[in-house]
Amino acid sequence: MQGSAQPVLLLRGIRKTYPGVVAVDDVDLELFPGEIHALVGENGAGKSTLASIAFGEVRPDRGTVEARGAVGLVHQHFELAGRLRVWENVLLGREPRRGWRIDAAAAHAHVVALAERNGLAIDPDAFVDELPVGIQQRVELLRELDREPAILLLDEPTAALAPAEIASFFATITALAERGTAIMIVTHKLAEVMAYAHRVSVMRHGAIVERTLAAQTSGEQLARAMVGGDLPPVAARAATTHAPCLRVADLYGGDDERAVRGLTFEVRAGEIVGIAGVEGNGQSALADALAGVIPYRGTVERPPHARIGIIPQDRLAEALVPNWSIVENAMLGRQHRARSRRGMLVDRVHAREDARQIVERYDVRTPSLDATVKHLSGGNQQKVVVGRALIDAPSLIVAYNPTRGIDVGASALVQSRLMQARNEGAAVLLISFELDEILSLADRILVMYRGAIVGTFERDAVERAQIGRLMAGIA
Amino acid sequence: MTLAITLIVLTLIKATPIVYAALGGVISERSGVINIGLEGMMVAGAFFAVIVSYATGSPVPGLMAGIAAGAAFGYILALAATRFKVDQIVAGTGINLICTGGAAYGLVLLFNQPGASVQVHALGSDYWILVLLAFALAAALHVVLYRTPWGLRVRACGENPFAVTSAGLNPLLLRTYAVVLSGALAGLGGAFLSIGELNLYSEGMTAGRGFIALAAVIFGRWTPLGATGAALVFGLFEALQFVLEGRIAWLPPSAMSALPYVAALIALAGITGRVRPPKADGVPY
Amino acid sequence: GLRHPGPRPGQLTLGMVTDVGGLGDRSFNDSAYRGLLRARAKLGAYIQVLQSRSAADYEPNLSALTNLHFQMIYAIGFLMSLDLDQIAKEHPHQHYAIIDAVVPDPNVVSVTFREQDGSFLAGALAAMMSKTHHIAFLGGQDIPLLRKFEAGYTAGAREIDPNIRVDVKYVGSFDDVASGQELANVLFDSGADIVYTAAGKAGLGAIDAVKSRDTDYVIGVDSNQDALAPGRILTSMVKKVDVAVFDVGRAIQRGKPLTGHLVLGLKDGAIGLTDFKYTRKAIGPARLARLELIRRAIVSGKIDPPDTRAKLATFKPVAL
Amino acid sequence: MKRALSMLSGPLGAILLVVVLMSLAMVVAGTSPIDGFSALFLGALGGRNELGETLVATTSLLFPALGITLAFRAGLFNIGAEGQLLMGGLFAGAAGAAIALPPAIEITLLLLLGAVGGGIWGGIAGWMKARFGASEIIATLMLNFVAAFLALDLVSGPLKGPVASGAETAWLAPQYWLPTLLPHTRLSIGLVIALAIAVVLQFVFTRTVFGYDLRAAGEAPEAARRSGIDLRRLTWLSLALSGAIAGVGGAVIVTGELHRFNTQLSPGYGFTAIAVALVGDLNPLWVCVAAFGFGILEAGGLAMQASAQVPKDAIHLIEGLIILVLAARRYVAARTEVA
Ligand SMILES: Nc1ncnc2c1ncn2[C@@H]1O[C@H](COP(=O)(O)OP(=O)(O)OP(=O)(O)O)[C@@H](O)[C@H]1O
Ligand SMILES: Nc1ncnc2c1ncn2[C@@H]1O[C@H](COP(=O)(O)OP(=O)(O)OP(=O)(O)O)[C@@H](O)[C@H]1O
Ligand SMILES: [Mg+2]
Ligand SMILES: [Mg+2]
Repeated sequence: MQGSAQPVLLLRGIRKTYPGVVAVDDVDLELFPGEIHALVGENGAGKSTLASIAFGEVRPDRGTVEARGAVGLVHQHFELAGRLRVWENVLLGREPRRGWRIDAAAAHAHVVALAERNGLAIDPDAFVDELPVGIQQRVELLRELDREPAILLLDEPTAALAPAEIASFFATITALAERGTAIMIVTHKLAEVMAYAHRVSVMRHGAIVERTLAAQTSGEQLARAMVGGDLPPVAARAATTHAPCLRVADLYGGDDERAVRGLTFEVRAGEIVGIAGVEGNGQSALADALAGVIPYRGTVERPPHARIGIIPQDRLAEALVPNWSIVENAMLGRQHRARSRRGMLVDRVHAREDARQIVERYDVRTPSLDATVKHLSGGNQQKVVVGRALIDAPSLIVAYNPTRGIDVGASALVQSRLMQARNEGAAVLLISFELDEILSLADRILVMYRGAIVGTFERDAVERAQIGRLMAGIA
Repeated sequence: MTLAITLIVLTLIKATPIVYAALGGVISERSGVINIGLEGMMVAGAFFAVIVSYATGSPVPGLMAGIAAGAAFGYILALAATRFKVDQIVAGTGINLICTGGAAYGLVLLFNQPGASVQVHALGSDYWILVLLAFALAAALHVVLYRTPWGLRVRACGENPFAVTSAGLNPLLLRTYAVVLSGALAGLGGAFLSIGELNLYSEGMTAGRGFIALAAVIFGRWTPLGATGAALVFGLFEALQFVLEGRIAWLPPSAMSALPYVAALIALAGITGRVRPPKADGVPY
Repeated sequence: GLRHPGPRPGQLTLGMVTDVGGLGDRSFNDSAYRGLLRARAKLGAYIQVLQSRSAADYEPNLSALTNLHFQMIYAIGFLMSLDLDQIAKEHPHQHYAIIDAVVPDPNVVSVTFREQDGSFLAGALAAMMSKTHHIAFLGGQDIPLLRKFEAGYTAGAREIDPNIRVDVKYVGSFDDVASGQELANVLFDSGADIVYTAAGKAGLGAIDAVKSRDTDYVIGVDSNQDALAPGRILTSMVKKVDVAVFDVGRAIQRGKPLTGHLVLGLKDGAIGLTDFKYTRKAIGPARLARLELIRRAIVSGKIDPPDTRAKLATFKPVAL
Repeated sequence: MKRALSMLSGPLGAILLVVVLMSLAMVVAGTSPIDGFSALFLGALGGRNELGETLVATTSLLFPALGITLAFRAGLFNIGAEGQLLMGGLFAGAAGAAIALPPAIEITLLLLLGAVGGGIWGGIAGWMKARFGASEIIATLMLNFVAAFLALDLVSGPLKGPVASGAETAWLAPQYWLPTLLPHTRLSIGLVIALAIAVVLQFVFTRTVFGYDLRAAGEAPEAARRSGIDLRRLTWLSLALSGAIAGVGGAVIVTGELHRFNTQLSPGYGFTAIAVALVGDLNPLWVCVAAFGFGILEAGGLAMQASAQVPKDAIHLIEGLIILVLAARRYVAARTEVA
């Protein structure tokens, strides 16, 4: 479709280095009106950096950016004004006016219509910071969709969307492209690429190593191009004994909208229990109650001295100290454990040793162990969080979207590690919005809807369609 | 005049300079810049109002000069916080020192006497207009912040300047305007002290009112009306102290002076729930 | 050591340490400084002033001047009395002077004033002038020194009008001008028509307050403040710290240093009221004559104005 | 040009800029800058006595600055060091005048009491924050005023020394004075104590689990909470410790310089110390350097006012300029790196 059209975005010889890394290495890229261009690659390959350069947010060391028309960017770690309402965020800078004042009614109506048109349900009057991460993602998307830029850059826009939402999201994107918008989308979900993209560029170590038409490649081919080889196999499921580990009964807690309402379930040692559900059905409340950071009613029982490894949902806000090094972050949450201290002192030898192990085992791409975490790519930050949660061989693991933002290769690695932990006798509670992930890992699947469990499936009796219906509250 | 009327009048007068400075604090912090320099900007306003009133023989240019001086230091803070990315608290502290030190020096340079200026033409009874204006401005600022596009953008800036960039606006410019306005308001508050309430500049005359205003901002939860209410409460306690002075024999004299502050502490403990500043308050962009 | 132009050989050298009020206090620090300036003009003295920012500065400031061998070192204000006592004992050959306090060392001349004398006159005048039989006193801080003003003033008023109401308030500070003004307004609004201020810079607020009032008066203090609001300042109770400072310096120059405790009052001309430049008409000859009678009675010792609240309680008006 | 810029970006360049600005101000005032600055530096460093005074000011600034550093690192904005210093001084002064123990024991006790006084004052604010969620900014600010009035009432009444003329306690007997560090100056071993606290603080921050928790809470409170740190406990503890350090400073002034408690023992050290802590980048060791720099200004400023007719508070002008220029220097440095 680009045919004879002129590119609207032209990147020439772009290079960007950070201390110790070449983030983008001599990249040429052009975007044509009406195309959906997928940019894929490993964590830390330089995708976000390239998108920021194209947007004009980051200045390249070298090279030129030519854009014909406005550029919009949906950030990987989105940029919203938390304590403003949804509509205020969406319409910021283009507020409908009545005289010198904002026409709030018109704004509200505008956002409702916009959301409906794009199949992204949202309450325009909600305060953004009270929304779960996935829904915040929609706000950022809507803001860009409403601005209708000639060039739209999307950095992992679907990382926090449910499958059904992804379909409607791409319907929107496709329609936009048909109206002439040039779209570049960064994603780790290769299925999306195959289904919706026209062209694909694969990045590795800052350079574009492959350019192809989506029609001429396959998911496996792409994955190999990204990783530079075959995907590591996920560890096999081994037989385990099922001693009781975590017991939750009649759990109530969380704020009204997204509370848990009378949850009862059990996770036994040596099994992975998957919580399937659409975001906003009480999963955060469940995870927070288990982490002990919100008040709750009901019973949460676990073995007295159980070591718990937690992977929270929001890596930057809840799991990491962004200004600290990997070494210091590797201890967070473990700093009171015997291994991390010598009396009142920090055990610096073990801290460094553990950090090194995390970096090695999870393939964290970083110039050094002392690199500041906020300078790591999103996926690599996630790997640090996952690695830290699993390093002490915990007997109970609560993992909330553990592979969010992680590339295909590393995802397989993380899933493999979870499986190994299970095989070695850990009880794993896996809360994930990726049904595929749950289906491949879980021994038992609980479907959560409106704060309660509405269905339970053993691994050998899974009915995918039925789960989908339960998740949507239809069955 | 009855005691009650005295008390009301005194409360309004005492609250006015704090209201001005607190409104300045609200607008600045809402844009994401912590304005520790309010005290210094009040000093600058008070000092230059006197200088210009002295030079021109008329208080109105003095008032303008006070506002301009506050705005100028607001601009310096804005420049430091936006362009030079100086830590805002450092910059504000520096401005406080520069203003108090500069005024002390200026007194010697201009009047050849340390401590206090000569007496100059003041607003006289017209200063009531400034009292009323303070409260009108509070209402106006409330409307501006919550009902106009500019207000929304400023608030967004204080929440997340990057969101503002993503929306195609320039957060640095927004912050600069907000902080300059903040300084102008603080300067007006200072000018009210020196040529409204009084008719001279005297060292230490702001007596920490800029910091009290900062407290009022927090008490008022970063809203113009809230901050004004808090300023009124501080004004009330200051006034109470005057009215009660000498009437309650069993209280030691300085316990009376401590009254506003103790009351503030008790009120503070009584306010339930955490008060949360704007998310990007103090965060450089 | 410090390098500065320094005194010429044989030049009279006078050093002064202010208290935390510092120069610009419109009170005894400024007044003492005027005395020093006069000594420079009239006696050709080399002078140096060190200001103190905190109580911890008194001792080093006094030591600094001591090490520089100033011929006379003035400690201005009672706050420094203990620091001075200590240093004076260590340097028995160095001459010192202190204002407003008594330091009993042989090499220190202590100068105190009978503020109650002048305050008594001020109180008497206020009582004669008051139309509401209600006057007031506005002090800086409630400390013994200020109670001398308060007691003398109240007694003087009772001398004229035994049933007069005298309200007493303290600002709590010597430099909060705004508070001084508000308190003066409170006093005026409650019916007092004359306010005597003894509050340093804070008193300037009271002077400001009286400007917009046509029938009320303020009485100033320490220096002649009459011109600050012509016609609205009845008079000022002048305390001639500058004269004392100058005299102490001149005595040194003449080789006859003063020592011991000088108590300066009305009869020494170190305390008194101003010349009523702007208010003479309003007061009128009859009241001035009566005031003069009282003045003579104090000078002659017939009236002994009280200097504490206790003495005030037992004070009996003397029928003249 | 680039060379010139990078020269300017050093701390020396920053100071040069301030000197130029100040010289202009002096010329306007009709004073020769040479006289003014030589008075400043000779007054601060020109001799043993001058150096002593500079270090005395350094010491007085260092305690509250280190206290502030601790609180700021925990994410707590303590602007109440002035009040904490005063309460520390009050505790030490009141006890010192009343108790008679063997000197070494008594002096140690007085310093500890200073820590207790300041610690209580900081702890109140910390407790209010932990218990009610009260803003520590307001609480510490208000407590400054309350401390000043409380101290004034106490030393005007019950604690007033028998021969004291102003608002102060009785004098400490000479055997209870903090030993002198530099003979023939007022410099006491308080300086050594302050430096020791700085070293300990640096060690706590970098090497202990408590320091780790404290920094985590300061950097990322939500992540810290989820890592199992009891934020409430940490809040009151940090503010109490912060106040205690400032309080020792008050006790050092009382036992080392003033030898009695007086309500005017500090010319605002607690506020200047905020600038010291920030200029020192909240790093205890750099804070020591910053305190020395400010000590020079404080002591030299006093000398400057003596020779030139410069008011005592004008030194704040220089301090403020230096703070701004030093802070902006980082930006210039970053820019020249890019260019
Ligand atoms: N501000 C920065 N400072 C230092 N290094 C940085 C900075 N931003 C990115 N990097 C480095 O640049 C490289 C590319 O990062 P980038 O975020 O572009 O990766 P990415 O392809 O988007 O990865 P992911 O899939 O994990 O999001 C990484 O090695 C990262 O550590
Ligand atoms: N403020 C919101 N704006 C837009 N979508 C939302 C919002 N809150 C939740 N949703 C989405 O709406 C759907 C239902 O979520 P919701 O929070 O309403 O579930 P619930 O808690 O089970 O229902 P309820 O809140 O009515 O009890 C989910 O897809 C969720 O992601
Ligand atoms: Mg990325
Ligand atoms: Mg819900």
